[in-house]
Amino acid sequence: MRDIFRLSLTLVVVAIISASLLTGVYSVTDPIIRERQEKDYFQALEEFFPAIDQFETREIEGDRFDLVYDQAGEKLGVMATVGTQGYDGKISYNLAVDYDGEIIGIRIISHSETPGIGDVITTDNFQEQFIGKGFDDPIRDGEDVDSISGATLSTGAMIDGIRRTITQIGEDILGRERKAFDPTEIVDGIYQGSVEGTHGPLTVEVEIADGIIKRVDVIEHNETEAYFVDAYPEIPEKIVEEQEVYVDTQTGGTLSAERIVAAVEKALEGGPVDKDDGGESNE
Amino acid sequence: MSMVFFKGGVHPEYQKEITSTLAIVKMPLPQKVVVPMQQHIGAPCELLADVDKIEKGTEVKVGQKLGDNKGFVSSPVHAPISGTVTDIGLYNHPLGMKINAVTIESDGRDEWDEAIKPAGDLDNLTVEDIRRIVREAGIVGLGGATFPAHVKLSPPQDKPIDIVIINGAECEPYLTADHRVMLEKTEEIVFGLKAMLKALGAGEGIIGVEDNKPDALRAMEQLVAEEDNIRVCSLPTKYPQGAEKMLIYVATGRTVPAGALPLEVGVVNHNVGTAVAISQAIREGKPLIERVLTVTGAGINKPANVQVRLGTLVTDVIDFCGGLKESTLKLIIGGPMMGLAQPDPDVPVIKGTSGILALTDEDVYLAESSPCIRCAKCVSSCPMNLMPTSIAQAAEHGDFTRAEKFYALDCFECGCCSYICPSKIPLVQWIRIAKAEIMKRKSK
Amino acid sequence: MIIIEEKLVVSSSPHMRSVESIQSVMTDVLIALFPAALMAVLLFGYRALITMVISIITAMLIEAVWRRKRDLFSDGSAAVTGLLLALTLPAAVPWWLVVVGSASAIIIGKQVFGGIGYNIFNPALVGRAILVVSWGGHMAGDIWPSPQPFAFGIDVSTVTGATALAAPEIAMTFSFSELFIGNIPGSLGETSALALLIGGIWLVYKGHIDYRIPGGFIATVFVLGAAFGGGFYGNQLMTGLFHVVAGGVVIAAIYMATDFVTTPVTPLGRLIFGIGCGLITMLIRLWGTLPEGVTFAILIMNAATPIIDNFTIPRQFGGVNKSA
Amino acid sequence: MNESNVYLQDLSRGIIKENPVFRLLLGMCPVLGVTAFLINGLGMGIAATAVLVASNVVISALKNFIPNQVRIPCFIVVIATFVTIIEMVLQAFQPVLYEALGVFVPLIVVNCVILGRAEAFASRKPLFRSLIDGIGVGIGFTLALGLLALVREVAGQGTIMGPDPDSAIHLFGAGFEPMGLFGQPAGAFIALGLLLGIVNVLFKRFKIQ
Repeated sequence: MRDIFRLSLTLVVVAIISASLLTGVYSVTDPIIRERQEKDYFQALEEFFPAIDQFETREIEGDRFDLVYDQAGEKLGVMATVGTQGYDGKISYNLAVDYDGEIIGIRIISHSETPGIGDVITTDNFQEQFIGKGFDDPIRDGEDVDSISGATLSTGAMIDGIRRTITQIGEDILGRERKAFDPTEIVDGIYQGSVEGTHGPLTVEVEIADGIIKRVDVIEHNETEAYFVDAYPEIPEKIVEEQEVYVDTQTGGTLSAERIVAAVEKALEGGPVDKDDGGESNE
Repeated sequence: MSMVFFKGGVHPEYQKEITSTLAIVKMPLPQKVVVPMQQHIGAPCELLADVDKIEKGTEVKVGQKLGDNKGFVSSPVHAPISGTVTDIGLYNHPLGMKINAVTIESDGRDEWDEAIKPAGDLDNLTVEDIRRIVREAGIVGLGGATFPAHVKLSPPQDKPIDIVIINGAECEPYLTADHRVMLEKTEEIVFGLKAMLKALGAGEGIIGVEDNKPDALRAMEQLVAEEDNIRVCSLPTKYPQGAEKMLIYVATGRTVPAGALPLEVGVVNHNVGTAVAISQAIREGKPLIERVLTVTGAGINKPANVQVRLGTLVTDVIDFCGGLKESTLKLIIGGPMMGLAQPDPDVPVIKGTSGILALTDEDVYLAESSPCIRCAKCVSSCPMNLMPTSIAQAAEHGDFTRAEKFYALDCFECGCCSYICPSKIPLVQWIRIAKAEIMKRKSK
Repeated sequence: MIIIEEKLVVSSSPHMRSVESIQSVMTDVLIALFPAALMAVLLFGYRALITMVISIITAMLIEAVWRRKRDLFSDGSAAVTGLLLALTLPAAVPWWLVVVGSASAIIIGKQVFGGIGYNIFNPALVGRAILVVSWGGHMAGDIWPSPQPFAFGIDVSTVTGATALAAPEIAMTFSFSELFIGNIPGSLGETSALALLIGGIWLVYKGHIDYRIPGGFIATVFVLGAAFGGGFYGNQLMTGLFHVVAGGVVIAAIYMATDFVTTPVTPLGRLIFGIGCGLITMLIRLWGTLPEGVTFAILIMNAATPIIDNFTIPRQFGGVNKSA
Repeated sequence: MNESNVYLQDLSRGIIKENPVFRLLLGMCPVLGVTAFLINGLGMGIAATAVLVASNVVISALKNFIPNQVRIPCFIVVIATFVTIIEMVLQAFQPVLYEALGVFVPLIVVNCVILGRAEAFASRKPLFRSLIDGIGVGIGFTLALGLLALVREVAGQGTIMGPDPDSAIHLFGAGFEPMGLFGQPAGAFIALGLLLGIVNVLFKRFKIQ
């Protein structure tokens, strides 16, 4: 009994000494650490917005968005601090957007992509192609930006991530409406559009009748089946239900879901297709 | 021709053309013979000093028994020439050790022992008679294994034998003694086979001959054409076709279980030379005092198939064949694949000596071995389906438990693996070490 | 063990040895690779020749220096490694890349383990893997130099094209005969299935390779390609065939997965090894992130070799199955 | 043997004869993990040295008060305390290095070099000798990490004093394409293996046992 008491006492004493020592050091270093982190962050802000005077921070779903003002109190833009799933772990980065919704710059904070391959995301070559793109631009691989061959996963993840972030900034922070397709303004008919998918084209067919999106069908795809089933038929159903092309694609097979949305968008941009067997589409 | 092939095997350069066309020549009586007391597998013979007064100075006659052992797995030895016993003591033996032997100086008269007389007609002999005659004649397996022949003729009651195979494969390169015997003593072989069939009560006799000896095949076939219970089986030429288990598998399709004897599957097999010896023992009463062997190789001046008295010194045989060439580097008793290299030609010919082979520097491989490159040619060449490289590796590391796991004990040392190895690793040697060590541990 | 006593040599039986040696086997492999090497020069011109020469000479030099032997060719294994490595490289790589790859293949892939017979991984593939990891940009992935048949003097690095494995629509741009003969973008030696098969037949004829490894490898690739390849290129079976002839499966199956040292020695083990290589290759191709997977498939299976060997010890002749 | 000789031995043993990395192959986790750049390697080495010296001293001082049965938990608490202190100090004053070393700083707690010295040396030997031993082993560890990191950085990045572009010195000019392998953990294994080989050859040559 006495033995156990002695042993416990020793451990308790050691633990108490240790804890008090740590508390002491913490109280000294903690303010320094905080101050430094703020400084670093502010430096990044200054880099993108040299005229910065003050900023307002908003947190949305764990991501940080800083709305930047100049001395006159005019909004300069937004810097987002977000992360996206890369090839090998999370890529976290800052995305700076000016008040017009155009990208000013990208700053990779940390990543663990393969050196020599995936780390092309840190190069100017890759990043520069985003500069000036706004949230009205599609920002899709192969359309207005390109992934880098050999590192399609890392660069593809960045492209998708940036598109999501800028949409979020535009809608939630800057309060812009994304140009949308109002079905009522679209001529009735059957529309087809296709985009590049994982292993080949993904084509959708959209039927508009009386200004209502009647149906959305994927008529051709080469997606990885396991991911595709998460997006289909869920996404087309949502589009019909909400009568809105840009539905939330966060759930499930995100890539496939986004491709469906993109394909619908493409379809509606073009004119209705005339089917060989005629008539049917307008009924 | 048999359409069955055993797995593995190799095709060495057979070199049989050197002697295959040379008829058997009888070597003149030697001046001196040395008769070791152990020329067979089993218990060594004891000198018949008490009963027959075999000691220094004794006069002996041809065919007189010199030594015997009461053990079942043993075989007596007889005086191959008439003359005087001049020495009894240790003498060089082809197995590489010194063994008790009787030295006889010839009196040149070649007088035969009076006791030797024909046993009579085969039909009048009982099974017991045949076994007794074979034992008393000191007949052992002349293919090289030297297993006492009468033991093979006395299977246990519960293991009936239905097939007797006469092994005329002679798959060892260079050797042609069996080939010549089959050509020249065809009738005696068939008689010997009949005697064995009778002794064993077996219904079928098969004479297996490799298809690289078409003349022997033809001779055999002609002779047994009339016999309905004997057939000749043409075997594909591949080393080691003459190995017991391979031969049985190819000739009968039966697989001898690992670690078991052929009688397990109802088969007994004997060498052609053994069949001839049995025939002579029954028909002439003659004990085993001479045998045919091939003296060949690039180092021999006049290669030949010779019939010599047992106990003749290899030096004398070589002299008879024109002596050795200067370039001779290796002297082998037996064939090149399984024979034993001799440091000294002063050894006697014994019952199991199937050949004397002199290799010159051109044929002898002397370079060091390289590391194993795991090409697995040894694995695919092993007729026993073993992994020689793994056994050798285990033996090299002293891990004999592991060697046994690779079935080291099933190796019968045919040498295919060492032959084929591009790295020239002495695989058989390592496996022998492993086998010896495993047996030693088992007997403990 | 050889003891020379006076004049006669005494050694353990057998006393006959086949004329085959490591050197003769390696020479046969080099002969077998000749059609592929010739094809590489015909398709990719002088850059191919330079790459192969640099690779072979570097490998032989490094090996000779490491072993302190004057004999440059020696047992020939270094030359085989050098040539095999060169055949897996793109047609136009900088010379220093070839030197580093060849040197790493010999040093890290082979000699640090103790030289021939002791290495765990296929040296040529170790060299290639190191190059891919270190200089991914030069080692191509989707984009390879396009062949310029019979134009010896042309620098092929100027025209590039996507490997047929990159995507089905790219695959469709090549006819089957182009894929088979090798007039497609790809590494020097892998493109011509025809030349590789000729060499493979020679090796099988000489008994140096076991049909089980290339057989298992190619059959697995074919079956998985037909079943899960997506059915482009005509039909399911053609897709399977496409996966066999496009990319590096043929050269890998015949020359690399059959590397003696790093593959199992048991017959069943070799079959398992071949199938395993095919399986991993197709996993990488169909569901992985790289267009081609043979390098890593073989390296992974190399690591599994001792285990495969251990579990596939053949039963001895006449042996009874203990479980029965 | 006179006293200063003993101290000298205590110091040199950890650097050469019982070098934790090259001779004992202890604490391999940070050795392979943080040696892509020289600065990181040295920083890690110094951090570990600081913990090692401090814990050696404290454990040697407390060795008579700590009951044998609970000595390992006590050692761990002591070591963990110093590691946490180091971590906080680094974060406050060397944030770049702190980011680079990442998870390996907290992992110093389970670095067997430190616990090994505590158990094998500090808990038996007098305080001053434990201090000297800690310094010796720490220097040995730091040197080994530095050497490995130097090799890896030169081969894998073509720089020294990277990765900060302000301090990095490019050794081979702009055309040089570094061997990316050495920047990765797999390359760390290969580089360490080659260094171990060279060190062993040297030890044999100079007959150091």
